Amino acid sequence: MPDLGEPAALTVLTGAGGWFGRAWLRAHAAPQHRHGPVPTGRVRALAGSPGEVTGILEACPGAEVHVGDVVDPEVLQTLFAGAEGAVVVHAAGVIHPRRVDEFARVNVGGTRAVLEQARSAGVRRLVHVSSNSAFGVNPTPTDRFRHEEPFRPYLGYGASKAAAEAEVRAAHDPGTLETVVVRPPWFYGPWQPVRQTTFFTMVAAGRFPVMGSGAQQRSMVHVDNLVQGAALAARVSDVGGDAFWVADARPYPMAEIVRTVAEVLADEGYLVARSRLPGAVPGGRRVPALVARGAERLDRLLQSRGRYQQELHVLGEMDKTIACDIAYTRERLGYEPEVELREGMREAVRWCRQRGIALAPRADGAR
Amino acid sequence: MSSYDVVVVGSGPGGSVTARECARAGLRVLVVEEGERVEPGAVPAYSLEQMRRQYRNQGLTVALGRPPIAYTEAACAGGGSEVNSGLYHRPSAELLDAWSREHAVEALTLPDVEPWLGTVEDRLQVQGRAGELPPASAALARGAERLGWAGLDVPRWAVPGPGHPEKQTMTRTYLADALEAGAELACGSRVDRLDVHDGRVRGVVVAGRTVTSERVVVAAGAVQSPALLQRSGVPVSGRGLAVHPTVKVVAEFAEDVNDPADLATYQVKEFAPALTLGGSASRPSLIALALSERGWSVAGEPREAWRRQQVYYAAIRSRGRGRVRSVPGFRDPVVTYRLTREDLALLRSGLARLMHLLLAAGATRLLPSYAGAMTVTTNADVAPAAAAMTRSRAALMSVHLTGTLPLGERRGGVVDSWGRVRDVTNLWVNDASLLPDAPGINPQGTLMAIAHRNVDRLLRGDG
Amino acid sequence: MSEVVLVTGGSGYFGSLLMTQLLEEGRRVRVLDIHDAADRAPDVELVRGDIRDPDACARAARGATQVFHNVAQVPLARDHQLFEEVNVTGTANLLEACLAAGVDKVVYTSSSAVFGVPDHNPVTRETPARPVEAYGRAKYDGELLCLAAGTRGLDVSIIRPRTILGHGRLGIFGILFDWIADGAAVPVLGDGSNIYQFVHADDLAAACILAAGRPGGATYNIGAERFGTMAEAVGGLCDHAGTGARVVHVPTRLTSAAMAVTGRLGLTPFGAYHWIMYSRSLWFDVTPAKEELGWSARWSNDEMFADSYDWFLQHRQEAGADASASAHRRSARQGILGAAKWVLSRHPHG
Amino acid sequence: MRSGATFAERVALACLARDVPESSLESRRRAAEEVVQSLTALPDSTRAGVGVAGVLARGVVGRSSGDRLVSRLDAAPLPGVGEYLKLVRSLALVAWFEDAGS
Repeated sequence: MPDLGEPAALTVLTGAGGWFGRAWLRAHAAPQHRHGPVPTGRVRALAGSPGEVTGILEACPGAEVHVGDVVDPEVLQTLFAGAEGAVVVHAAGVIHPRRVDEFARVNVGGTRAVLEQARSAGVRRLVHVSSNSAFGVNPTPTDRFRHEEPFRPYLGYGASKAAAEAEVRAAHDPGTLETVVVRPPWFYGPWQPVRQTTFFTMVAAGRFPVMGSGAQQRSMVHVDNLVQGAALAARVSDVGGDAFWVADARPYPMAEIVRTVAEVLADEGYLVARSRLPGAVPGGRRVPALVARGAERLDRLLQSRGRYQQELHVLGEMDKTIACDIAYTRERLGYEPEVELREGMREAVRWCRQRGIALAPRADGAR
Repeated sequence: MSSYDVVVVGSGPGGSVTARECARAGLRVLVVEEGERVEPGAVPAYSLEQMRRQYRNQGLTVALGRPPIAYTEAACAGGGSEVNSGLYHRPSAELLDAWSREHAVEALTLPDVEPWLGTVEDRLQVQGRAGELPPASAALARGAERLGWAGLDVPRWAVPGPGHPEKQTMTRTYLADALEAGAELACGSRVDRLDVHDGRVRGVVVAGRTVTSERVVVAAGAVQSPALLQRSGVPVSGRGLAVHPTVKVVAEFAEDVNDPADLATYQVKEFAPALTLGGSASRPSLIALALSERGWSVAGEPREAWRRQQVYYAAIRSRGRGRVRSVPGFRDPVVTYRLTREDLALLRSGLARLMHLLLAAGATRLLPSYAGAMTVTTNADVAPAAAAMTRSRAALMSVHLTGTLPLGERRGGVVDSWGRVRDVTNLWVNDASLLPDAPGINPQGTLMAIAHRNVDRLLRGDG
Repeated sequence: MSEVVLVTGGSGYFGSLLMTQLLEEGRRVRVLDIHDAADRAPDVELVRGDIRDPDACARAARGATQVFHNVAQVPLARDHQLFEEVNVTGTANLLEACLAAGVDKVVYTSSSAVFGVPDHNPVTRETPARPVEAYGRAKYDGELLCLAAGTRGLDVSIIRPRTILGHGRLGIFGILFDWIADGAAVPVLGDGSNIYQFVHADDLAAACILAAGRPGGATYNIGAERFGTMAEAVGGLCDHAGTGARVVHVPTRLTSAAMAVTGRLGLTPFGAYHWIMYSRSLWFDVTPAKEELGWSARWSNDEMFADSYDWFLQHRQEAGADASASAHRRSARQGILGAAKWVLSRHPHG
Repeated sequence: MRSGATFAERVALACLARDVPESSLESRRRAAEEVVQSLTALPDSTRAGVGVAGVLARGVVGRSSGDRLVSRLDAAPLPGVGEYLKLVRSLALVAWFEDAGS
């Protein structure tokens, strides 16, 4: 087990209203073994908009909540007031914006602004939440992104995350501000946003396309596994300036992901159109990989004109393998992911049910 | 001309193993070789002169396609073993299992092949390097260590010599053994066709005259063997040609790295077998060649810059396949290759990883070898430089040709699990054509062990 | 030197009324507003500035013990960008200023628009906010900012009023009063049986002041305690006026749609929330305010309608003359509604 | 064949004059001769293709020489002409470097 430094008295979290942000806050409020060494001190959370405040307080009633744009220096000055010796977890970013220029403004500009303010506030360590998108897609289904990997960004989002990660790593300064990068792939788990709910709904309705053979692999990370990775990145000594893949223990074939979601939904009492589930079950319909390629081309075209279309973007990625190797993360951070696909998806489905988020008709006819 | 027990067409590793084993078994053996015999060391390694004397078509062969892939075949006594780098890899159990499964090959698991690998290793004196890595290899090792990527200095068939280690070749080992055991070698003799009648081969036709033989073993390489069978009326599609498409980068360092007489034997295996990164021959002429692929003038390059420059490569296991077609009236077969989308993606990825590695190794400037390539000096340049390598711009090459006559019991296969041609009772194939796929490593060691295995079966007569 | 209380939007309708009550209680009052009111009392200090300007907020909050935040861009303005900047950014600015100045208590005047169209009535403290249009969302965002400021140590209470009436209150009702005074047919959406609660500005001001005196952040829904249906309210006013004006029922859907379209085209002064809500029922359970603040409503729906109408008649000539006054004090421009009045009045069955 | 060879020599000389301007004319001549020799060694199908491209290239070049010859070939929109230039240029470079370059 690597050496853990002293826990920080204050943690500052940006992107607090997001999927990971709320999972992190929940772990703060109710730590479990799976979360690793989540700091127990005070937590200060930056919400991007007022609408995120209730979600943040639901996850962590004791959080100190700030609201504002992560690129606004005045917002950040207040956020970092008296944050000397604090740990910053920088998770603010946009994934599916309306316009492509939001990527650079928020993901790059926001990161730059946070680094600057964190440095002048005397923050001890900054953990930056990056993304697999900075590394593009794997060239073969068996390929894995290694710890050291050249940036090969996938379109606008990837380019912005690559630029941000590069800035964070360059900003590492052992005497003053230490920076550590965590790179999560596709999330799942509680606190999920609408786009993941849409995924569940499509699977339940048998409308989620499995492109090509379904053998393409996806690394996924349960948000609580990611919390553990980020918590370790915030605490483990001598990892400043480094970057770590944080994912579940193994990548999953796309067909397994879809099948697991379908099975979990059925187990949890939802009506699932299993017979019509393309690709994931025998006899199901597969969609030719050509569809994904067409979508990818269209996505590139639109993005080159400054526009962004979420469905197209997601479809364009569906025939690709996006998988990483977490061996280095295990070794250097002592990271041991505890949640696995089926159990984690079950948690996500139950979380939706508890909040009255409709996923599919219920087998028992209830809402 | 007298009659033989065995005529072996080709004196490369497959042919030499066959000839030696047959001669040692007391058979009358003739080895027919199209190229000339050049004593090892008589011409500088990787030189134009070597291309002239020891390569087919002076090394100017190309598989047509989009993009075309330049490839090389040896044409000399000893075949590819005379001109290659002599790097030796054992095949993995997974690779042999996959081949056994996909092509229904009998007795091709690692335990089956292992004894033969041992025989080959002993004879070729395969050994690792003693002492420090030379600079071009050291750069790769340094980059790999910094990135935490696995790699190794690949063992080589070599014996210590004055200055550079002397690479082992067929003319120094198996072919010499064969001749010592009584085999005859006819150099400068091209086999026009095999004399096949009623499911039997009677001999080989050289310069219009038939040399008769009880058995014929074709070992002319993955391009020439299927072409010869096609010319002889044996129904062979010529499909299945597998290569290791390779993209190159010229790396410039602050210090001298280039040893024109040798190449880097270190290989990065982190992404193997799909992707291998390594060093290529880097004589000044080859550096100029790599630079000219970019469509740039080399006029601006300082004349002595080559000492600080070295050519490195990223080679992939390709999903694409090629085809060899013998065309009436043409002496040389037409070779085509279809690179898949996935191959191109893997090549781009390989190029990116190679450049990342070389920057980590301290390269100050990288010049990817494709048309219109940008110069790379920082990590931020890597992605655009890799992405810009499109089909129309790529300049690819390959050695390691295999796959045109895969062994196995699969229906429609031309040869059986032991290399015997199904429709012709006394005809065998025993060279790299038999390997079902490009293995992601230098295939010569694997091929020689399989050749041993096959000829053993042939001699025991239950084949 | 007695303590200063800050009223933002103090030159607006409700702000000035609140200010008057505060002055009556002997408090020293400071106003933050972009407009000065002609009738501003001489002892009221004016910080002239825009809520969107953080410096203006800082100047206004400095030294204040209590802050009543009423600045709001009302739906009549129909400018979503402006809603956002005034209601959200402006509120954020003010709250930051209050945190920095160490203000003891902030009272934020929200809106019943945060509830959109509630599933059940009465609306209680537990009813989830679910705004359906820009104004409601902006006001709700303001509430959430207050909640966030609360986590940072600022004591903020939130007051959500039903539709405000009172003498001097015109806005959308200027049109209604105009029609009634002319003896025209007054349109009521559907059958007018929806239960609709108003609140008198005086009652609301009293609730704000009481809430400011109670430490600890809380939210109060404020409305009249005696109220009935929309038809009763309008019909009662027609009777009170005695001009021969009468209620005409117009189809809900069609009219809502027409109002939405013409509103968007800028032909009628209705914001989204108006056409959504005037045919729906919405009333508050005011028990928490009664129990915790000791507040009670003095005015019924009918009483405040009559009071407003009487004030309107007195000031009919001046209405709309003061161009600098805020939207609710001016009678909304009628636009195409003037033509509608003419048509409806001549309708034989109207 | 002889006239084609002469043309390839012209192209090779023009390329070398550009790429290695400091070289002696004699060394460039030797390299150009090597190019001609290499072209004859091409596999049948390739040689046929290169022959056709050479004829096209000759048409494009006309009577121009030196830098102008190279840039005309480089800019020619005809299929194969660019490849012809690339082939001759790389063969010339290799030959020159092998002979005199190091």
